[in-house]
Amino acid sequence: MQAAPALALEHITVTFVSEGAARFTAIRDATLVVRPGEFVSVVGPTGCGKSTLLNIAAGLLTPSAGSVRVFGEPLAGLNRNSGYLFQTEALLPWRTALDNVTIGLEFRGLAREVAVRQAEGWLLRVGLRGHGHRYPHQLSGGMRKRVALAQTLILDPQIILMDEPFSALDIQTRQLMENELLELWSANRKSVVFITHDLEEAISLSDRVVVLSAGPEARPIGEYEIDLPRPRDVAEIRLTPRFIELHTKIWQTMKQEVLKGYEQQKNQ
Amino acid sequence: MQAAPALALEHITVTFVSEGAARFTAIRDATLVVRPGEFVSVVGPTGCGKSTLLNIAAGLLTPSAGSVRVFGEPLAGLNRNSGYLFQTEALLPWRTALDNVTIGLEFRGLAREVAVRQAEGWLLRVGLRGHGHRYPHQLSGGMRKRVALAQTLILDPQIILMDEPFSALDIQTRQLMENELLELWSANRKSVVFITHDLEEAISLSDRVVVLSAGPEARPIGEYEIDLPRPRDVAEIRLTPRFIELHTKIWQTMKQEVLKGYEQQKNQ
Amino acid sequence: QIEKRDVHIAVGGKSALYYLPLTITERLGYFKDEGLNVRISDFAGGTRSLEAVVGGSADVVSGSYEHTINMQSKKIHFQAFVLAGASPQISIGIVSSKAAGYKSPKDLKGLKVGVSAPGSSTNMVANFFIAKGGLKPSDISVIGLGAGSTVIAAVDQGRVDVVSQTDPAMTILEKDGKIKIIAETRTPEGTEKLFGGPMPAASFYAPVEFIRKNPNTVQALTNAMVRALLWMQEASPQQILNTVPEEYLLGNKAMYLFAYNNVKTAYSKDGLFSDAGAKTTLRAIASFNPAVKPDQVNLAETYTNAFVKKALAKYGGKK
Amino acid sequence: MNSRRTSRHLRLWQVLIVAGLFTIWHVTTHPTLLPPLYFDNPNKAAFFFGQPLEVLSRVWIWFSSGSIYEHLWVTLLETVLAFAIGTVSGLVVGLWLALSPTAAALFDPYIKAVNSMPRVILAPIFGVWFGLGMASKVALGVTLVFFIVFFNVYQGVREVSHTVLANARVLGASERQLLRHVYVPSAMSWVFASLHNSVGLAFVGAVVGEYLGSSRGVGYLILQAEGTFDINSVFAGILVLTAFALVLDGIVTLAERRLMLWQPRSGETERI
Amino acid sequence: MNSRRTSRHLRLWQVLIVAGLFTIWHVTTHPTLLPPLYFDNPNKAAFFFGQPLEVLSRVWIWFSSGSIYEHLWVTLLETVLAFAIGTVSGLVVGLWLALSPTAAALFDPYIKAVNSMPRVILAPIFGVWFGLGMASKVALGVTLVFFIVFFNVYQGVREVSHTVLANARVLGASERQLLRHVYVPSAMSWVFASLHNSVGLAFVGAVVGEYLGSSRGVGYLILQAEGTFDINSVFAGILVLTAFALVLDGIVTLAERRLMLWQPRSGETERI
Ligand SMILES: Nc1ncnc2c1ncn2[C@@H]1O[C@H](COP(=O)(O)OP(=O)(O)OP(=O)(O)O)[C@@H](O)[C@H]1O
Ligand SMILES: Nc1ncnc2c1ncn2[C@@H]1O[C@H](COP(=O)(O)OP(=O)(O)OP(=O)(O)O)[C@@H](O)[C@H]1O
Ligand SMILES: [Mg+2]
Ligand SMILES: [Mg+2]
Repeated sequence: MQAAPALALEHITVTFVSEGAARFTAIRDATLVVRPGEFVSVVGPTGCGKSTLLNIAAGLLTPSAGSVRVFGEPLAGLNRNSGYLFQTEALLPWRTALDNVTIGLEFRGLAREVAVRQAEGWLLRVGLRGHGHRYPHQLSGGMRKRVALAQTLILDPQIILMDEPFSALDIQTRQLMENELLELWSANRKSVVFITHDLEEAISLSDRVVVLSAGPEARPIGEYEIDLPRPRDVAEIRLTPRFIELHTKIWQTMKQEVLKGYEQQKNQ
Repeated sequence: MQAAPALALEHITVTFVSEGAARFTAIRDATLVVRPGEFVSVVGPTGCGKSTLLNIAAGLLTPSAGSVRVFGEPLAGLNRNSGYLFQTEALLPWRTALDNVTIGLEFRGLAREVAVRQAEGWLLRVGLRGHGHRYPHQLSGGMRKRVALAQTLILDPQIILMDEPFSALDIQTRQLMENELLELWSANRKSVVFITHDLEEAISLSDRVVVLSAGPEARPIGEYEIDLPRPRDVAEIRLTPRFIELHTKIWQTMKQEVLKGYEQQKNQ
Repeated sequence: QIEKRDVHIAVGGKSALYYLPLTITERLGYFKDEGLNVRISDFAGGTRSLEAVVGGSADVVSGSYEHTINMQSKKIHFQAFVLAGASPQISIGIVSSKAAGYKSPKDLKGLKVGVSAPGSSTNMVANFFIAKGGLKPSDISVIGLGAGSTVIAAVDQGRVDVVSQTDPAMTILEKDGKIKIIAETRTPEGTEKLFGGPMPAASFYAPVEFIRKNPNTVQALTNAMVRALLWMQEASPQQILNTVPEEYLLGNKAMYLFAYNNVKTAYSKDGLFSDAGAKTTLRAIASFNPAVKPDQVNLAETYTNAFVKKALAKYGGKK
Repeated sequence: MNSRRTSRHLRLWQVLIVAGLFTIWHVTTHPTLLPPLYFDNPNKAAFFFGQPLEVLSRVWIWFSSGSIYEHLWVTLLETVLAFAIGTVSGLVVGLWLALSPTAAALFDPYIKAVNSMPRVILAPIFGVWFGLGMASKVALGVTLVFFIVFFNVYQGVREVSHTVLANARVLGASERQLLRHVYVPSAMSWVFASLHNSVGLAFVGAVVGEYLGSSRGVGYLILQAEGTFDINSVFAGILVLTAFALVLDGIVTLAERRLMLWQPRSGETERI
Repeated sequence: MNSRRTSRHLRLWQVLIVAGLFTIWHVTTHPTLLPPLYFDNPNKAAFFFGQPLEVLSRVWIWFSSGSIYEHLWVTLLETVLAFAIGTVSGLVVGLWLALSPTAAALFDPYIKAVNSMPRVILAPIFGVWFGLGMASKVALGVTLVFFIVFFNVYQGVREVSHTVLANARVLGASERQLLRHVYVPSAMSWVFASLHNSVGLAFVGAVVGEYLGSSRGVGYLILQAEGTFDINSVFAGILVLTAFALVLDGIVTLAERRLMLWQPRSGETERI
């Protein structure tokens, strides 16, 4: 018997209603299944519904139709097995960087000293040692993103949901972070759903890349198994022929989709 | 006699003081001069002080030392000649997307209908036609960024300051936006200061790329004239040999710098 | 043998001349002499002090006798046991500019009458007065002014034509020539003239229950008060001034003295209630408050002279 | 559908609670229904708390005879004026001080001092300045409403997001436009929080003002009733006022709904 | 350096303003200094508004003779208790209703109704429930403070950023932890805005409570003075109270500074 998928979004439809304005169906009949230990990237044109999908997986949004199951159990309310790195800023502004990283551990009842020790290790890992005493507004955009990364990963969640975690980082820092993430993931196979606009990043990290169609009524229009060997170094793997082949293939699908979406809006 | 530079930041030092914590010198003795009609990109490791520099150029932050001049005049208070696209979300949450785009024109006293007509044109240009009635929280991250772009550019400012404007966009939309920006810029030569983490983007758009050193005490450590012919198509130009040559050159400087910064923090 | 040494007295506006005997008793230490430990709480109005006793947070009211009758109609039984003021000390004055046109109470028709509060004793006196001229309460418009300096301001600014108030406000107005007194109950004669009989005013009263349970305490209170009343009969104005707390005089010593001289005959000489007084009160109240039905009121229950008589036996002999 | 059912349920519960309160009120104050709980004399409960049936009949008589309208009209007018003047002045002064740090530092202690003055005691001075008519009641109400609105506006303006503010300034807003397009909308939820509080206090101001000296108004009726220990009329007056306070608050809530449309709300997805 | 100079300037100005106000007060109420402005009789102004020198000498006498301390102590204790109890209960109820929409919908009209009740009229009922001692004054103060804190906390909690809240929940916060680590810190600036207002009203509650019936306290002194038309003592009492209200407010401001350290402030760069 096969293990239940870590995350199963099945036939999800999301329709937003807002007062006065008409309803808006962002996602129609989308299905996304993530196996335990699988690293799935989701790419798609801006505004298609990637964050919405992740919100549903985290249990923050209830789909209008469709079912969400986590390790086989139907999801009711918050997804307690997941960690979520938000696209927008979500640090607690009244806590310093260090305290933002410890907070999840504190919620779990860990002693403060233990939490601080772990958090300091994480700040080092994300390259923010010595910045722990700063409040979020005293950090740069990229620093805040990294604090949020440490905040989520320190809890070692079963399912990691990440919404454009590295887009505010310079390429070098980004690659360092990507390698950290891969190391963490491979040490102790988590399930990861990773949203990005950078196709190279998606391919170099993932087991599978899912391409969403342009909104409204977005749905997955392509799934690509990435059969590159592991362990990978994100910088080096980009130069392999198989990578370039996959890149070209996925690129074609995406390009059409984006242009379609853009045209659609232009002629609306 | 040569025209005064559009923007001249000379020997800028910025030291932040925060209660309790020690002072922190983010930028030390940095000089950045932008000629009228010049497109300058600023790249540098995350947290080095790029946004801080832009805040100073916009007149939102007073440097601890150094002088800021705009078209030869010393800057006191806000820089009235500039438009600023913030790195963080800065849309007015109580205004719809359309109203956010019109607001600058309304501040100038333009009649509402005229402003709305122009704004609709801009929404179309950034691919958001039909989304004008949405409030910011009803838009996706990339959409909000594009609304902010329209909000800034509609005012046709003399100096355009942009802080990672396209990092939340997928590659295709990004290229469309980049081309729009170049078109706008070339039609009526503005001065642009453009912050990005994407070196390819920096090179393909700019006349000059400035590389900042890792913080603290960041300062420009390299300036590169980009002598690629104009007009450019951002997608095509990346394939030219000169582009690749420039890219490799700048890349070397940057890579060292980032790694240095990262090591510095690790050993702090 | 005193059942309750700590007695809590509630009073509405202690510093007013109306309650001078209470202040004198307290200042001369007569309560202490009787073995009592008295605490006096002051309230913003007579009804408030009564409510405090009904609610059980104070024991004895120092207030207007008429309330015992009012309360009987609410099936709450009070009894007055010593009288401090034999007249209500309320006067009615008409503003000088209208004084010339005033001949008799019926001339007040349609005028604005300032009272301390609608429904209060000052209102009742005004109603009683206009009834003499054949007017109904609806023939005048009653304005509540409180008892503070608002009264003076209201007259100054011409917002009322007639005032029905206690002292010292009336004395101040009269002295300034702002009003002309047209009726008064500051003296026994004036009271007799207005009400057609004596009108008991300030007194100590307490729930019937309390009196039954604590006769010795009540006796002690009565003794102290009667002693003070007797002292006041003998005292010179200067002695009064020396006894009253400094704070009461800080406003204006001369004015205080002047006002005191105006009302000094209003204080009871011996603390005794008269049957005639009780009847007058009932008549006055019944004409004013429809809830009070004269035939259902047991007047005998509302006051007692038993304690005063004993007190007089003890202290009256010293005369 | 669903939400409408919930809201009907809610109304039902609210009515039940009111009915329950009235029942408790009735049985505890009706002399013979229960052994006296709190007071030794069974009539005392009725003396302090009135009796609901009496109170309601009093209300009924007032309205059916029409005698209340004149008083009610006066009180409502005073309340609405106090509310309007207090709100507007609180808003203006709050905005002014929040935007001018020097003025704020200068006047801050005075504002706080005035706020701590017991207004009820100063009623005679109001009488001197504003007479015994409506003006003095309105003034009393204004002193209550003003400070509530003021403190909230003052804080609300200072809570404006730095980035949004910087953005608007860069987009060329003049001070005036900043006020209209940034400070005021951003402080709106602060203002509404204070308005819900102010509605009640405007009523309190008007009634207490009348209570301290007047010739008309519901406060006058209450005072008159107190003089004759007619507690039922006192409660009847309070009941009538409360009903109108809820109506006024409803209007504020409606305005709030309309002006705060832009705020994110939970449950924005349609359920099928 | 610079900011210290500014702050010294400010103090100077504030002292000047107070001096100016006292001077105006003095010349307008001193019978012979000016031709009477408002009143026909030159003594009238002094009668209604007192005279500053008299008022100050009254204050001096109170403190030098020590007669005020007992009263002041009572009033301060009542105020502090009313402030503390009102704040805590407003906070608790505000948090509770803000976090439980059903309870909020259910109790909302009752809270608004109670807020609109004129408490001064209900003072006798407070007397019945709480006696004539401090408790009834504290209760009156609490009814003023409670609602101010309540309405602000209620709104403040609902203004919590959706993203921050969602983030904390995803990080595993229990309801209790959300309260402590998200709702309360986020609503803090709302709470402080209401506290500045409450400090004043706690004093008002205590003093008015004493004024309505008591045997001690500054309100009692004021009541005594009013009975003898001694307006100078009334103002002296108000002056003393105001001074203490400013002290209490200063303490609130200190607490605010410490707790709100995390907020961005302008002018964070060093000037050389
Ligand atoms: N609360 C809402 N009400 C109405 N429409 C909404 C709401 N939230 C999101 N949408 C719409 O749903 C669509 C998908 O939004 P979403 O944020 O999921 O996009 P995304 O794929 O994450 O885009 P991006 O790459 O720009 O972050 C958008 O068109 C957006 O306008
Ligand atoms: N208000 C402040 N107080 C103290 N330090 C600050 C403050 N603002 C920024 N800094 C520090 O200044 C440095 C530069 O910040 P800045 O935001 O300019 O970086 P950046 O180059 O824009 O980075 P990113 O690419 O991540 O956006 C950072 O180390 C940051 O921690
Ligand atoms: Mg998104
Ligand atoms: Mg930045």
